[in-house]
Amino acid sequence: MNTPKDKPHNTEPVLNKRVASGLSHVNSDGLLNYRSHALPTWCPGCGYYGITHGLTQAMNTLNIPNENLVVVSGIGCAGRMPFFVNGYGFHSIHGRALPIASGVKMASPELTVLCVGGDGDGFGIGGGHIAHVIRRNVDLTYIVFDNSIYGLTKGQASPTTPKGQVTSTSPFGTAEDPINPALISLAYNVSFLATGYAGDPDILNTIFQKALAHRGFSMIIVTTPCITFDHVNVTWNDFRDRFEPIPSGHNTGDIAAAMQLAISGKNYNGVLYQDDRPDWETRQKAIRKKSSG
Amino acid sequence: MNTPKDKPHNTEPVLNKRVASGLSHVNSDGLLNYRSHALPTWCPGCGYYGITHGLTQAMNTLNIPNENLVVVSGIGCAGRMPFFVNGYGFHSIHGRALPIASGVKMASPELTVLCVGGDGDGFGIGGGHIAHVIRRNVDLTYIVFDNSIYGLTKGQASPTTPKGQVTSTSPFGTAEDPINPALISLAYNVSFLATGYAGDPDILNTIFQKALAHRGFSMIIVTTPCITFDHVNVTWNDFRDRFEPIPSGHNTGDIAAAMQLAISGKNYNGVLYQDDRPDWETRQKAIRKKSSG
Amino acid sequence: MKQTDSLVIKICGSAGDGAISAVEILNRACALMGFHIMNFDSYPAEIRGFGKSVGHTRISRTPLLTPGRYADCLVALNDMHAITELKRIKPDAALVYDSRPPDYIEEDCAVAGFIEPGMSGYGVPLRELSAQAVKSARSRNIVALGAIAAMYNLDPEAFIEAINIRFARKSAVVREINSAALKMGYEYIRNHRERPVHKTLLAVKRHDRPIRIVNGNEAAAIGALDAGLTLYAGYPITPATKIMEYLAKKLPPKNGTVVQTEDEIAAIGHVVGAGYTGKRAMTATSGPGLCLMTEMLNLAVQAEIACVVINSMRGGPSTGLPTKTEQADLNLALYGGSGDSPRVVLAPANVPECYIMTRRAFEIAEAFQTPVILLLDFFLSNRFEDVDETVLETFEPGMFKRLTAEPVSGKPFERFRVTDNGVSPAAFPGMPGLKHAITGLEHTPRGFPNYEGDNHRAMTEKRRRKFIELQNAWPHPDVTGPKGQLSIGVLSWGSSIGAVREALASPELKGLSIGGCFPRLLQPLQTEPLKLFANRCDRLVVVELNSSGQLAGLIEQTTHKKAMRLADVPAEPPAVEQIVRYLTGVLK
Amino acid sequence: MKQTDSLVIKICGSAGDGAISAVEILNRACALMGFHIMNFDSYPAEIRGFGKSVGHTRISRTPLLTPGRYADCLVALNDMHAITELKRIKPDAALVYDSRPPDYIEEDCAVAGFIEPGMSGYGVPLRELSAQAVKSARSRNIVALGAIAAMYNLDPEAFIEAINIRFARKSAVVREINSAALKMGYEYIRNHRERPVHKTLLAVKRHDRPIRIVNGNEAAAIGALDAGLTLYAGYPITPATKIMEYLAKKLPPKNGTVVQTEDEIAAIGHVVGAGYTGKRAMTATSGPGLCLMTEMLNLAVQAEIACVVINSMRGGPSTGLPTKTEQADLNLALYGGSGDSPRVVLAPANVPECYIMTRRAFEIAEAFQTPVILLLDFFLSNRFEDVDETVLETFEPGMFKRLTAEPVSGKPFERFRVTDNGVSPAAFPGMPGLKHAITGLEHTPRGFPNYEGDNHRAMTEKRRRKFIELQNAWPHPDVTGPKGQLSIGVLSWGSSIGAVREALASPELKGLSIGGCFPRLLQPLQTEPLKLFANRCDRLVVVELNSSGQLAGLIEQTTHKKAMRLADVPAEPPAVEQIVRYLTGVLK
Ligand SMILES: Cc1ncc(C[n+]2csc(CCOP(=O)(O)OP(=O)(O)O)c2C)c(N)n1
Ligand SMILES: Cc1ncc(C[n+]2csc(CCOP(=O)(O)OP(=O)(O)O)c2C)c(N)n1
Ligand code: SF4
Ligand code: SF4
Ligand SMILES: [Mg+2]
Ligand SMILES: [Mg+2]
Repeated sequence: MNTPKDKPHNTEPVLNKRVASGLSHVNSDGLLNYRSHALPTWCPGCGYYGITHGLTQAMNTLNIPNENLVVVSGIGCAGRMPFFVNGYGFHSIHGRALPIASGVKMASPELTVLCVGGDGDGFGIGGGHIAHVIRRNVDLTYIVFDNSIYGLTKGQASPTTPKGQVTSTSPFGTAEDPINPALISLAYNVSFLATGYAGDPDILNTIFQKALAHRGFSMIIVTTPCITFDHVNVTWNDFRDRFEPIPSGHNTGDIAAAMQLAISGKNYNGVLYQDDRPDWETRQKAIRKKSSG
Repeated sequence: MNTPKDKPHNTEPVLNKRVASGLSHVNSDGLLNYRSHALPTWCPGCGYYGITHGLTQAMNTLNIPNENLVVVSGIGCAGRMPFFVNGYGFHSIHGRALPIASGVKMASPELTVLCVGGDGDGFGIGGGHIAHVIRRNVDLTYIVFDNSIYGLTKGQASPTTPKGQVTSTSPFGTAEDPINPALISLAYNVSFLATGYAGDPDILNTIFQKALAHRGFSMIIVTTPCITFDHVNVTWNDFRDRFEPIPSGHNTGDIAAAMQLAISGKNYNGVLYQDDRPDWETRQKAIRKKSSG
Repeated sequence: MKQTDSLVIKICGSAGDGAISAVEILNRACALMGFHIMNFDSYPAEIRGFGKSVGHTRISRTPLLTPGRYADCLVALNDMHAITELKRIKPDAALVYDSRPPDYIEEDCAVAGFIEPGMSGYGVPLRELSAQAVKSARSRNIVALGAIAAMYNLDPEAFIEAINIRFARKSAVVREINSAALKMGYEYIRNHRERPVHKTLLAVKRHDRPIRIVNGNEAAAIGALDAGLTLYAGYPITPATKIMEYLAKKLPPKNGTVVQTEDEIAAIGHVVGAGYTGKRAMTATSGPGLCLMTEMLNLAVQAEIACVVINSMRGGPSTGLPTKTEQADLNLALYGGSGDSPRVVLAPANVPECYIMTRRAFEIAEAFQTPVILLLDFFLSNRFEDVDETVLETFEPGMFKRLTAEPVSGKPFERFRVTDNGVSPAAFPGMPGLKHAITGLEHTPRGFPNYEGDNHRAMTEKRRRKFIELQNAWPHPDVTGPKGQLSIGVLSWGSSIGAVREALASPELKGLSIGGCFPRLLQPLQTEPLKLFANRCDRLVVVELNSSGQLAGLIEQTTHKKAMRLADVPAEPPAVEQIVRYLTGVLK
Repeated sequence: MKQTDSLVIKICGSAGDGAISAVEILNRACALMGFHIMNFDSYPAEIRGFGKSVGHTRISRTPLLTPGRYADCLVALNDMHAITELKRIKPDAALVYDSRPPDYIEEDCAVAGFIEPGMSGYGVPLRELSAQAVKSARSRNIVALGAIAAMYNLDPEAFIEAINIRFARKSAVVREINSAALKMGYEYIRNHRERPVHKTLLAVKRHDRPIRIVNGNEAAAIGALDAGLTLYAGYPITPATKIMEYLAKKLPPKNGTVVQTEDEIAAIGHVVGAGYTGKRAMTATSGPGLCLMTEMLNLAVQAEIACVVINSMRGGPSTGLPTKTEQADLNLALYGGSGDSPRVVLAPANVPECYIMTRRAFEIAEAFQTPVILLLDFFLSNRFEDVDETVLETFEPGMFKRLTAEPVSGKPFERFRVTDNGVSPAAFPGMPGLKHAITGLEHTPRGFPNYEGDNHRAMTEKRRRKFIELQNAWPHPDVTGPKGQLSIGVLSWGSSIGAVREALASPELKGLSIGGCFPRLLQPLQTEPLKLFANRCDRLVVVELNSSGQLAGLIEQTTHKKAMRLADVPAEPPAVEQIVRYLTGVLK
């Protein structure tokens, strides 16, 4: 009875005037084309704004028809993304964005399907699905917002939290080793892998463009700060210095070389690996042909 | 009403006299020490007998107290193992042997906990758990019976079925690329990894001994034929030729080298990787100390 | 020589003896002659090669409700296994056995030694005749079929036609030598016995329409195909796997996709994703898999997405009895979800209904934007019935229709508009002017997250309201028996309905003041007709294959009347005899 | 100046204004003075920093059943937010506001402009006084607390003690300047108002026993600790996360382990694994997580493993309303599993019961070798109550005890022996002479897979029989109200019981022929006492926070009597006023 009927949070969107005018220069770039009228509910200063910025730019450049765009997400702060994109959106359940997005694409291959979610959503509860979307090579673009923390549930450890970090569920430091999601995706034999960070939306923009153009499953792991619940691991301060461009001469067609980069301990900004094996729909066409022959 | 009350299958065990006498030489090796009185329900000729043989030998050598031995399994032909081992056994549910085994070991660290299951159980429905047991480095020995098929449900494709193989759910050949479980485990940063095959129980014996002695999570992927439902991929015929010993000079402490072996396209019989980072219990002890300090 | 309306035949052997395939030919031959059949085999539970297989079929002039329990004729292809079947034969049964068995069968293991007074032994040199015909003992099963033809006055030509169909893809030689084997068995009985005929099955007219012999799994799969399935996503599990295996063959030629997912969560995830784009998608599973799907089904309820799930029940709980039948997942289907999570639950009673209700399920799912769970069970999934093809062809689609939105310029689209009947016009990705986002969070009519009480209440009510229309439009439960006040009203559901109807028609109960009521729509339950029925009954009895009386509880909630429970878990289909006995007991 | 038994105070601000922590100090001070308190704050649903926080507490001479809905006193630390709270105050409420607000607050946004006749405005220069005391506006909340002390005649020394406790780990300076802030607020009211006192809370004796202020989550966590928890495995989810966060601090020093798993399936998997070795293990989750646990819970039923699951309910279905309260997971808890899958479901009604019933849950789980689900909800998990430490200390363990097997030489161990009460002596890994394997398949008494009907029936019955003993041993549901025939019998469960009891004790209903019946054990339901109660009632009304009436359905099944449903989903705790109104309506 203490939860009074207050003004609804995050309800029918109000385009706050000040923000709108502040965004007018953005609008002149046509960026608002892919922004919905709902204002993001993320904390001011969250890295997710940078990722969104890069993404809207990429979509703007590729000029994807809005009504053919579907953004599927799981649950988490990152999962709120579909509300902020001007297209069709599906804010689903925790950890299951990939199977749902796969179903969307398999049933309606003409759609452009984007899948977004946090590190907990993707590598914790949803971790079992990644290998299999990769095996099928479903033509999805999957962006992981990796802040190495559970943001929405207020700061618990995630699979990418460094060992020993104090979080709300690990007051004496975590006991688990973190995973290396780039290496794992390569071991799964992903057909497109890029890494990047929220502090450089322009590079993200170029990465996202490549990923969206890739026919098959593309995975982009974006490191991003949770300014509210992580004050030690990923912060804006030391962030920029951690990332470097992909070494010149790196052959993105060489998976062993990509794995080398992934275990180097360094953080790269760009595409680590890409090949052009047939995507799911192409494979299905072959099966359909065989089946009727 | 057509399922008459027949003689119970696989019910209270009867030690078939002929089999018992045939096993007498085995008994003289003390092997029956780790065999239960229940006769395996596997098809005659199944590779699982070989694995069981290697395992009983290993346990015999290590002389593990039977009452401290716990075998946890999922569901599948492989999952029946606990009934055939002379110890405590938990035939659980499909894909969840690892979390259950972890719970067993965390709550009762004095037990020797073995986890067994098929490729579908482990890499399909259960695939999401492996990375996290590895992150915790729980002191379990996990043996995957990899026949690249769903045996118990009569021959559907599994995550290790080669692309294009005809199975009961892929009459026109599978569309998915198979996974490389050894490479994936290494990418998860497993603390012990070995591969082997059912046709050489003696090598399996030595591998299992090392795995059981390893303090931390050890994973052994055993290739084995399903003689009933796979007549093309893993068969006794071409089997022996596929495996070779670990190259001499391989440094089992070098994870990059182990990954090289795993992507070489060859099949090895032996330990690919091992390190000695602290296991879960050791990590917990540190946390407990900190927490009371 | 007795005349009979229906005949139960069991052919029993080890795996590999051809018991099951002999019954397949027998079914086909009988269907060609114009008989109805109902066939429910039993296989060994373990994979290994030496378990017992029992082909069990019932042949009848009139449509069948159950496959019967006790055999008129038992054929022993393996004596040891046949002995264990002797408790499931009638006192006057015929036993067909190999009259010249190989030496290694020990005396006390020969089934012929168990022939009791009243029974008729039909010794046939099965092995020898087979060897004569096909140069091996492999066609003993076919020789036995020939004997059956003679014993029941059945036209051997129909059997030969059935053999030709069965071996259509084999060489002409195979067809010929097997036909020869059949004739040998037939002639052997005719020539070596004074009274060759055991019982006469009253003759029937041949069907003038094409007949298919299908089981519940196939019927449901065909229903899905005919409904225009786009995507099937599934994970293998007994007894549902065959649906996927069937569709894996038949869906790709129709430009659809079958995907075997990594687990059941992914399976229902794919289905929900496809449903969200407006396409027809389905999965099939059994209890343990349905458990894993509950979270996603809840999402489909909250986000109002059409999807169809077949759950073929087996013995439980947990892995339970994977190859035995049971009806204990009703509660899970009704209530397996957090929050107020109404979903539609349908339970077909027989094979043709598996077809019809699967097709209808897609319409319901789309029209009411909801998950629909179809409850089959091991028995229904695996029992074969003759199905008149016209049943399939005369299905009239369009009982329920999807409401699709039109963009109204200047007005934001309300995907979840609160309407009188709770149904909001839907829109799908690709449609211009109707873009929106959906969510598993509670949301406003436009789909934005909202946590206010008034909105939540309105939306919760809206989601429940959708089912009132369905409740009204769906045909009322079958009600049988005398009009007026009844001593007992018997309710049942799903595959148990057949046994109950057969019991009510039995000589022991016929004419008594007992009625039946058989709902197919289990959620939303059709309250009014059920109350009407209950009010006519002094006592209610609910017959179902579970131990707590799951439908019984639902009936009590709905009618506020005590329901007696004939709720049993025999690990096999319900026995007509048990139902008769129970009801007789209640009347006393 | 009115005298009152209880007082509802709301302190409203933006996140960061300290509304919640002021209420914390207020609670502590009142508990020190000997009052009872019940506190239920509301936080913004989104993470971002500018949502509304409302600290809400009720202070009373007598034990409290609800935190009350309408405030006697509203403190505005943020005017804009406070305005939206005005609909939740009493007509004679006091409003404490900043009498010298900063310039940037626009005229029509000042809360003082909304003071209606009957209300009392208490303008206090909160900002200024805070600046004087602590050199910043940061302690406006403490100044306001001082005002409250004066307005309700409360001892300021108790507040200072509470401040000292609250800032115990801060420097002495912090404690001093905040005490100064408090005194300034206190003195300001005393010196600047003719009639400083708004209402007088009748004085009480100070408690002579130590008092803790805990919420339901903490109480359950402490209960688990005191029960000797070995392993907690969990996955974060609102409103259960705090249980894990609490145990992560407190369990390691007791040599236990907390593991944050990759998902809820793994969480319950760890718990079942630990339970299988005979150790006490627990997980806590909410609806979506419970969905994912159903398959594993079924395994625990079939393999008879002790485990405890706390499910704190939130609005549903699906992700639903994560930060709002509801009681709609009852069906899932009761029935969320395939097959016949009986499990124990308990629902505590208040904070001390969260402690007691969690401890008891471990005993039940072990004694009956079964999963136990405890149903809390957002309201109960997050509401603070004063708990007499003796409640915790006087808990008597051993109401139910585990039966452990002894090896009998020469006799194979029957882990699942069929016994009269369904309980078989248990054995755990490490015990010599009792080795065995367990399985989720149906099994014989020795634990070997078996698919026969007779065995399955016997085992199914055995598993159900266990609960008869529990049903008998568990205290009967609380029954309140007059003896004899009743016009209305009201039933309720869990955190709604408080509101119903308060409603029944209200002046409007007191003395009428209405009784209450409040079960805590929801599965197995205690059939006999419930029937007895139902038979005494002309009408049954079930009050619960869900829309279909989940307990109501259960009551109808059990009593065969219609249950009227006051089943609502207001996204907040039930309103006493609504219950009174409803019952009055029924009586008319
Ligand atoms: C089945 C289920 N379990 C748990 C939750 C609670 N939950 C919501 S979001 C979340 C984790 C969020 O972390 P992440 O995926 O990293 O996203 P972020 O908030 O950091 O963007 C959890 C555990 C849930 N909604 N559903
Ligand atoms: C939740 C659930 N889904 C599906 C099944 C059915 N099932 C039993 S075993 C199995 C796969 C067996 O394959 P694998 O793990 O490779 O073991 P194998 O039989 O080959 O040894 C499946 C799908 C189940 N028991 N539970
Ligand atoms: S909690 Fe962290 S991840 Fe979530 S919106 Fe705030 S800063 Fe971003
Ligand atoms: S089916 Fe295959 S895996 Fe299973 S027991 Fe037989 S041979 Fe072995
Ligand atoms: Mg995160
Ligand atoms: Mg396998």
